[in-house]
Amino acid sequence: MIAVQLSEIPLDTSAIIASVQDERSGAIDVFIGTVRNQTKGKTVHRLEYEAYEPMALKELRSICEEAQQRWNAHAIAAHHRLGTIETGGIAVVVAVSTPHRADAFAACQFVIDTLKERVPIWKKEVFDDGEVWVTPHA
Amino acid sequence: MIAVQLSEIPLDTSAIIASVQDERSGAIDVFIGTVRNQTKGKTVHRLEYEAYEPMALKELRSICEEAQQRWNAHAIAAHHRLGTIETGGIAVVVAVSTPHRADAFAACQFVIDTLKERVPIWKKEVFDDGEVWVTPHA
Amino acid sequence: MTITIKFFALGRELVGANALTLDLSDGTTIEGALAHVRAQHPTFAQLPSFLVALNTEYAEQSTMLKNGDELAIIPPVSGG
Amino acid sequence: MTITIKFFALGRELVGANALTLDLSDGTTIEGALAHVRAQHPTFAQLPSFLVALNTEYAEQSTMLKNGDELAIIPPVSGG
Repeated sequence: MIAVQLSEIPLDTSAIIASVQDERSGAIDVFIGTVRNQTKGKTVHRLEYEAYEPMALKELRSICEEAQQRWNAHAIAAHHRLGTIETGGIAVVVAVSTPHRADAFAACQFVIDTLKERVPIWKKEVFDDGEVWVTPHA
Repeated sequence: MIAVQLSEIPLDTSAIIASVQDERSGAIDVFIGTVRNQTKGKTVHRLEYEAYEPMALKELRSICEEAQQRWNAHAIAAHHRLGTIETGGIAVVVAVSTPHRADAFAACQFVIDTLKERVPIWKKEVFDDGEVWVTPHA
Repeated sequence: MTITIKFFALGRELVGANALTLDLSDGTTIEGALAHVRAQHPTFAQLPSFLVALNTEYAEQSTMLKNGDELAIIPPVSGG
Repeated sequence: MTITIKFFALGRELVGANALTLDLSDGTTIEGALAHVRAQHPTFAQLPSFLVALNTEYAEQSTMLKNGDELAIIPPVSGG
């Protein structure tokens, strides 16, 4: 099972985890990306996310399919929030179920790492005194 | 924050995740160990867990403290279920929040790997035709 | 031929539009379409780096366009 | 002196008890206490391998016991 989603409403971590539970699996790894209240010492008020939605969904599904094959995952769910997220809020949840735990970690980390490299989603940080589109770390 | 717990009642994954959320953190990794319905081709009905409780709590805390230091974690929670768990049920939840995501994965994997090596908890698999104390893979 | 170009994030703000529709002569490449955008919207040149996607796939700028294509300007992504 | 030995999992089932209380002469080591257990409960020898913990810390079998100590027989752990 692979499920990818872009959502304007808050992500429901429990429902996403439940969607990958499988009686054949012994391990689930879940990554939750949250909005930090600081970046380089400046207070962040909120983030604003946008996506090229049809392409983002396609890329995300292709990343999950690759992870499923490489690590023999039973199920992978990757949900990304769009729109405005306040600090402390959840921007992304990736959940992977596998028979063996090392595969769950590896597959989950691959999905989030590759998402950040390749999926057309952008975030703008909003500060007291301005806002900036985040550029990825080199 | 470090919180370790042994519980005779079902683990509440959402509450455990919430306990490590921190506005300074950008990343949470969560490992959930579930009871598989098969082992080596045999149908498993349920698992029965027991622990040397005071020592298990002490070892678990010491493992979490080591992980917190090595990977600069804001918060780590490790909860292990005891007693009878039916297939599909949750045996263990480890949740780690860190500023950066690679640290969350590394710290979470360290905690569950080391728990499995060192924490005095045992499980017995119950089949149709008998039961067996699980011995770790070599 | 008519193509659409979509803009996101800083690219969208620099151009001041989510999307442009361009009428181009047959045989125009992605690079040629981008030259049109820069001519109409000089601020677009301030976008420091980007990739392009053609019909939701990353594409080379030398690719030739055809009628109805959807081009997208993909600034460095920052999801997660 | 009096010490307690706790048993878990297969060790508990082989001995048929969660815990034993032993009266030992001063200076007995963990190894000496285990010899008492094997004498009283021959089935304990069927436990293929184990570690010992003294007052909730893993300990060497040569460690000398003192009054009130709590020893625990730790079969290979299988949590998670």
